[in-house]
Amino acid sequence: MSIPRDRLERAYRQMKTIREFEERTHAEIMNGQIAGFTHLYTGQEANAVGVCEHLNDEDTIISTHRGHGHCIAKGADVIGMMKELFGSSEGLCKGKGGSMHVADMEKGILGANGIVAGGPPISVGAALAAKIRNNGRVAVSFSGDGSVNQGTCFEAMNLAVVLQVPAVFVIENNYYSEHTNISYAVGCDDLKARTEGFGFPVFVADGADFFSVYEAAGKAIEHARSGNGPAGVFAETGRFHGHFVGDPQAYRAEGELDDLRENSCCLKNFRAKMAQTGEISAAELDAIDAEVMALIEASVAAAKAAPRPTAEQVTQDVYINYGAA
Amino acid sequence: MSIPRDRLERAYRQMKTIREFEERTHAEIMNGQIAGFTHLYTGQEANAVGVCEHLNDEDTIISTHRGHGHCIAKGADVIGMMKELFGSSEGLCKGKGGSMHVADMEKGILGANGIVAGGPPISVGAALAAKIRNNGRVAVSFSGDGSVNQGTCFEAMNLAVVLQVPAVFVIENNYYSEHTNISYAVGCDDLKARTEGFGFPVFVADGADFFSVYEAAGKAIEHARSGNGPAGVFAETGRFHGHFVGDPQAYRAEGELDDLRENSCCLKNFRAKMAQTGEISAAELDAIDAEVMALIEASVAAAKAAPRPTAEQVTQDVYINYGAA
Amino acid sequence: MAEKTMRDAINEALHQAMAQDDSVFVIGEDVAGCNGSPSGDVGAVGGVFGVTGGLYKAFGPNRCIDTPISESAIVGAAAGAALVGMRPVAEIMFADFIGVCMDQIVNQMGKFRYMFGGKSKCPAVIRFASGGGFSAAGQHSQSMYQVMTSFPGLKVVIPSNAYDAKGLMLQAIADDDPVLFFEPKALYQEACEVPDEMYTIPFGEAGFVREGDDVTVVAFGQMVNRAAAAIDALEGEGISCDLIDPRTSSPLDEGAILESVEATGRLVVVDESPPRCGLTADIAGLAASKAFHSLKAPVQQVCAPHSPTPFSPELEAAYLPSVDKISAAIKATLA
Amino acid sequence: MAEKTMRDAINEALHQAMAQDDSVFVIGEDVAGCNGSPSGDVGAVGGVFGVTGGLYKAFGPNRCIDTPISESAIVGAAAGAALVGMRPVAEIMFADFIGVCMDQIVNQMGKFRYMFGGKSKCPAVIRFASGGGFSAAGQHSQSMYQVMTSFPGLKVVIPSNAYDAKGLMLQAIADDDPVLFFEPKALYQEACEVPDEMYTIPFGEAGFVREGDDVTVVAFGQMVNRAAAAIDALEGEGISCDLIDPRTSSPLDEGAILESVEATGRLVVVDESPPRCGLTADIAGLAASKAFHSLKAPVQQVCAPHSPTPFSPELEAAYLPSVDKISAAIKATLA
Ligand SMILES: Cc1ncc(C[n+]2csc(CCOP(=O)(O)OP(=O)(O)O)c2C)c(N)n1
Ligand SMILES: Cc1ncc(C[n+]2csc(CCOP(=O)(O)OP(=O)(O)O)c2C)c(N)n1
Ligand SMILES: [Mg+2]
Ligand SMILES: [Mg+2]
Repeated sequence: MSIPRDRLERAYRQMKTIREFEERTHAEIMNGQIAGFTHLYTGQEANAVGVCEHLNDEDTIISTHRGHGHCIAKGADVIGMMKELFGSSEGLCKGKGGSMHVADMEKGILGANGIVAGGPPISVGAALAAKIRNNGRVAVSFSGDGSVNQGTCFEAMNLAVVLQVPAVFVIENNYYSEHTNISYAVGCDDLKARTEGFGFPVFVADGADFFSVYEAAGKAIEHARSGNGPAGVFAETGRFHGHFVGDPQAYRAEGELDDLRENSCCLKNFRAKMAQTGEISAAELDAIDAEVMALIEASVAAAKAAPRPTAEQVTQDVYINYGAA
Repeated sequence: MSIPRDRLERAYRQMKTIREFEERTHAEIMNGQIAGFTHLYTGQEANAVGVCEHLNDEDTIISTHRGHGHCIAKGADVIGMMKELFGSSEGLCKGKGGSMHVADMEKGILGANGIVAGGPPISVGAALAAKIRNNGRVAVSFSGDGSVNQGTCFEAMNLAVVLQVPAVFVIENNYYSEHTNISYAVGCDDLKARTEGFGFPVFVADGADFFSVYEAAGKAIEHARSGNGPAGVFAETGRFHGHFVGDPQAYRAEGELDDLRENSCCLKNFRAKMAQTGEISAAELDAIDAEVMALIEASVAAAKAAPRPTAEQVTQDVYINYGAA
Repeated sequence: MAEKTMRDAINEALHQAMAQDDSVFVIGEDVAGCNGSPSGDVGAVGGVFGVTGGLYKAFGPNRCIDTPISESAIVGAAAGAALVGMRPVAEIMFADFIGVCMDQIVNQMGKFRYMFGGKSKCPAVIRFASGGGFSAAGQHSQSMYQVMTSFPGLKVVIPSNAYDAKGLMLQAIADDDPVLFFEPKALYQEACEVPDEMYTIPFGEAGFVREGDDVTVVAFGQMVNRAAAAIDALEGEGISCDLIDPRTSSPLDEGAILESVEATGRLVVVDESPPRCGLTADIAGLAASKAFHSLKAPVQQVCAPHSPTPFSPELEAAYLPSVDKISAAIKATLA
Repeated sequence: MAEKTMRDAINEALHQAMAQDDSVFVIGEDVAGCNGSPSGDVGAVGGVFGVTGGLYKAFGPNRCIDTPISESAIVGAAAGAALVGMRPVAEIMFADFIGVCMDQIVNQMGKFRYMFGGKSKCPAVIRFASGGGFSAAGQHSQSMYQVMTSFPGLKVVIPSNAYDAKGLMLQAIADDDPVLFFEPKALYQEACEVPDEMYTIPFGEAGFVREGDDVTVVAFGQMVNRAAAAIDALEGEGISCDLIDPRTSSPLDEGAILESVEATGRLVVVDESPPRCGLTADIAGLAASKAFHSLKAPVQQVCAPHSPTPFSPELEAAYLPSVDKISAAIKATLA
């Protein structure tokens, strides 16, 4: 699969944007600037970007509690997101959702989701709409290695097969659900096989490698988009931070985090590949980095300066037409 | 597997008891004597009996909406059950549960269950207790071909594997969930394989043949009882009545019901086998039949004569010690 | 005007809405029926209560969609389709089954709009058969709407007659918010005059079933008929009552209730759910807070006791509020 | 006596109950923690709020059991183990997650005894962290106990301080009925004097936090402290209040509330849940029905508005009942 240069640049820019968004969010949380529960996506960027690079605004994604990366990859406005994390009324969700509920209908982002495996059934609904309207759209849901043990996830997979809808189930195995390893929480030895047992193909990817994810996701999305029913992507990946900010990470092996940052960094891997193929020079990538850093800096400045919500906004936006005919 | 003669007799008696209990229940519903929603087990008797013949009172079962057969096979008092169906205060559940909630803790019957796939998680709990206490008990849950699509069922199977508890999942495939065929509702082509994907062995049986079920269930229960974690039984079977009494059964092929009664009757099959092996004579089986008929007749007479519950009983039995320390 | 049962009235509303707007579809277990069966008559069922009868044959498999027994996935499918512009009507059979799909209703569908800063809409309708009266015991007899009323973001509809059911269903489908539609199963066969044409009944506007001066009676769902029977019988004793059927418990027509209580000074609230945090308490509490100075007597709450629904017909008869209990409560407010 | 946080008080109760009775075990997500990790320190977590800390190391893998993310299976496992004689204490992390396991709680655990004619017992405890205050937004801030109060068969506990939490937890474990134990997460770090030895606090007996003559204030969970603060501040203005903390919303100590209202004639009810079919309405309704003749003023309900919990700290501060709002309500009953 050859990828045009502008797409390659965009993919790198997106991964870098996610990385820096998350690192900066981490810093701002440590500074006490961001309230609530925040789960960082650092380390998993290639998964979100490798998948979303196949999608357009009409396709939908639904994300998880660890949603920033998926939302950025699908095109959410970074400044609006940062304002949301800061709880401003100018945030993408007017400060009502926060980290776990970032969403943007216009970009086909049906939301991050605070309920583990809350998303897959909803994604099947979006896929069903695509099938009914026969409009060629696909609906992607992201799940973690822990989330796949939730009943709703199984129900969604089976229903997608029964209805033969263009739903794509992306499973990011970062080996942990909170503090528990996949080898404990998933009873069987082969999660990919368990998933395929539901009746759709699952394509495997190296989640530290954009190109690998891009290829696997391309197959899955093509399968779904062409009317062959659901498909899956199974990516092995690693998160560079704790489950939440402040997690002591007693579940890690010694050196595990250093090893991940050293050997499973999608940005490093991307740069290495570019160095090899010569498609984008290091200087050009550096320039992208600088732009991204500036964007993130600007987003934080904007978020800090943005207006705060006021008490009367509490009861707005619950209903569209409560009490009206 | 050779089965002693008294056990063979008992198995036949149990199957016959279930059959006649159900046929008589059907008649009494048509007569307007039994209220509520009732689902008959006729045709599937060999499944319940083939499984429960391996169990003792300390082992537990948990059943479904179609629970009469499982309860009888596990030793529930037939007269108490009939009284329950008639809604008497002398019923097994004092008239509070009815058909969908027949239960008997002393016999290890954790209840029929009105919620599809409500049982498997609870059964895993009973199995967990057995594991914690290391008392050699097993916990069996019954599910239908429709029930296995419910999220709770998947969760229970995975948890049983994770905790390596002696839970046995019996799946009775009677091909229909209400009016929907398994070929529609189960998306994949191979339900046994999908189930095994969770990480435990599933033994296949012909649900019209007591001996086949007995053998498969024996393997599964032995597997679980010896500390190897959960196991499954997958039996193909047929129900001779509609989903509920009054079901027009528009989903049936022409002649399907006649064919089932003719070719998939566990009683006939059992008799044929006995005729072949000579273990129990036809006359002896006839004698059992007569005893069973008398028992069912007696149960109905007792149920009709039994006292009716009174209004003050409505609020009894909710709590053991509400309001007390 | 033709008499139609509540079942037929809702069915007609579905037919008309689907004919008018191709973004409307129905989904649920056996809403068509007989799928997958090699020689079955697909579409012959129309839901276990027959409410979706004929839709498969009229609108085909893309608009009348059978599912496995997977209620969370059904609600999720409706929620997701609604988020991208469809108007699904999902059937969850018995209201009791909310237990297996509550997250999708309460935490997903019901909260999208708020959590997303008002930038989404989720016009999904979820239908349930609710309530007692069939000896269906503890897991098939609950009303459940009182519990759903507690959750902001959800609209909760409880029709008490066929006419209202049709108009409320058409409103539910047209409404841009998620709507939970509870059909008291004891009323499916009850008939009244129902126009053939489409019409809507607005949410949050109570129905006035009886008008009177002495006592305000508020009743929900299948209790409306019983309350009316009690009131009609008391007329002979010279007692006249307002009977208010809120029709939607959320939004609630507080104004109608408060205005009536201001006039009568006496309030009886009737619902078939158990007492705690239920609708009788809710409305008694409303009166205690917002109509206190008009009240002349203790508010009477007529509801089920704090126990699950029993199976035995005698027990269930004693469990559900009866005409007699309602009469006694009305008299008690006047004592 | 030593001061202990609510977290530590509950943890101590669990340690003591498990030491005393080997049928007690805990189960849930990360109640031990770090399982399956090749080199992880199993047992290092003790639940995401740390309430089960140390139990794995003290009692081993058979008594402190980690699970996959499968809440229905967790509750089911507790229910099934309890039916056969164990006394499980399951953790469901956030109360909001009741959405994914409600059937097992409400239709299974909560109904066994009744549906089985009183012939079973299910002494399971399910623990939840509940309520707002952490900018955790719509899916991680709900109290949920009001909804569970609606279901007969379940006992519902809401401790407001560390002392009560320990005694109520020991009662919950000893209790033969299923108990839902809601731990206001805002109180985990709050400390007070807690005895080292085991003691129980009976269910259905309210705590009297303040005693006074003018107004009865009933508050639940994390609102008890706020109500106390409001009351203490009003003392300077010569207003004295009873402050009743029911501690269990089911069973409810109706007697304590009614007696106080009979004495004061004025009632303020405070809870952090939204208004509809919630506990403020429930208790306002109770007073309207059973203490009407004592009431001298409208009942004041101080609760969250009818919207989901917002994320932004400012919004959440405006959302939750504040000391000021409680004070204003107390004054309003006296106006
Ligand atoms: C229904 C539900 N149960 C539990 C939680 C708490 N929780 C949040 S994230 C998480 C772990 C998820 O693990 P995984 O799916 O692997 O995603 P990851 O965090 O690794 O991205 C848990 C248990 C939740 N939010 N929702
Ligand atoms: C959660 C839930 N959903 C739906 C139902 C309604 N219902 C009762 S039985 C049944 C079909 C069950 O099919 P299967 O598991 O194959 O069992 P069978 O009836 O064939 O014995 C359905 C849909 C229910 N009782 N509970
Ligand atoms: Mg993970
Ligand atoms: Mg079946």
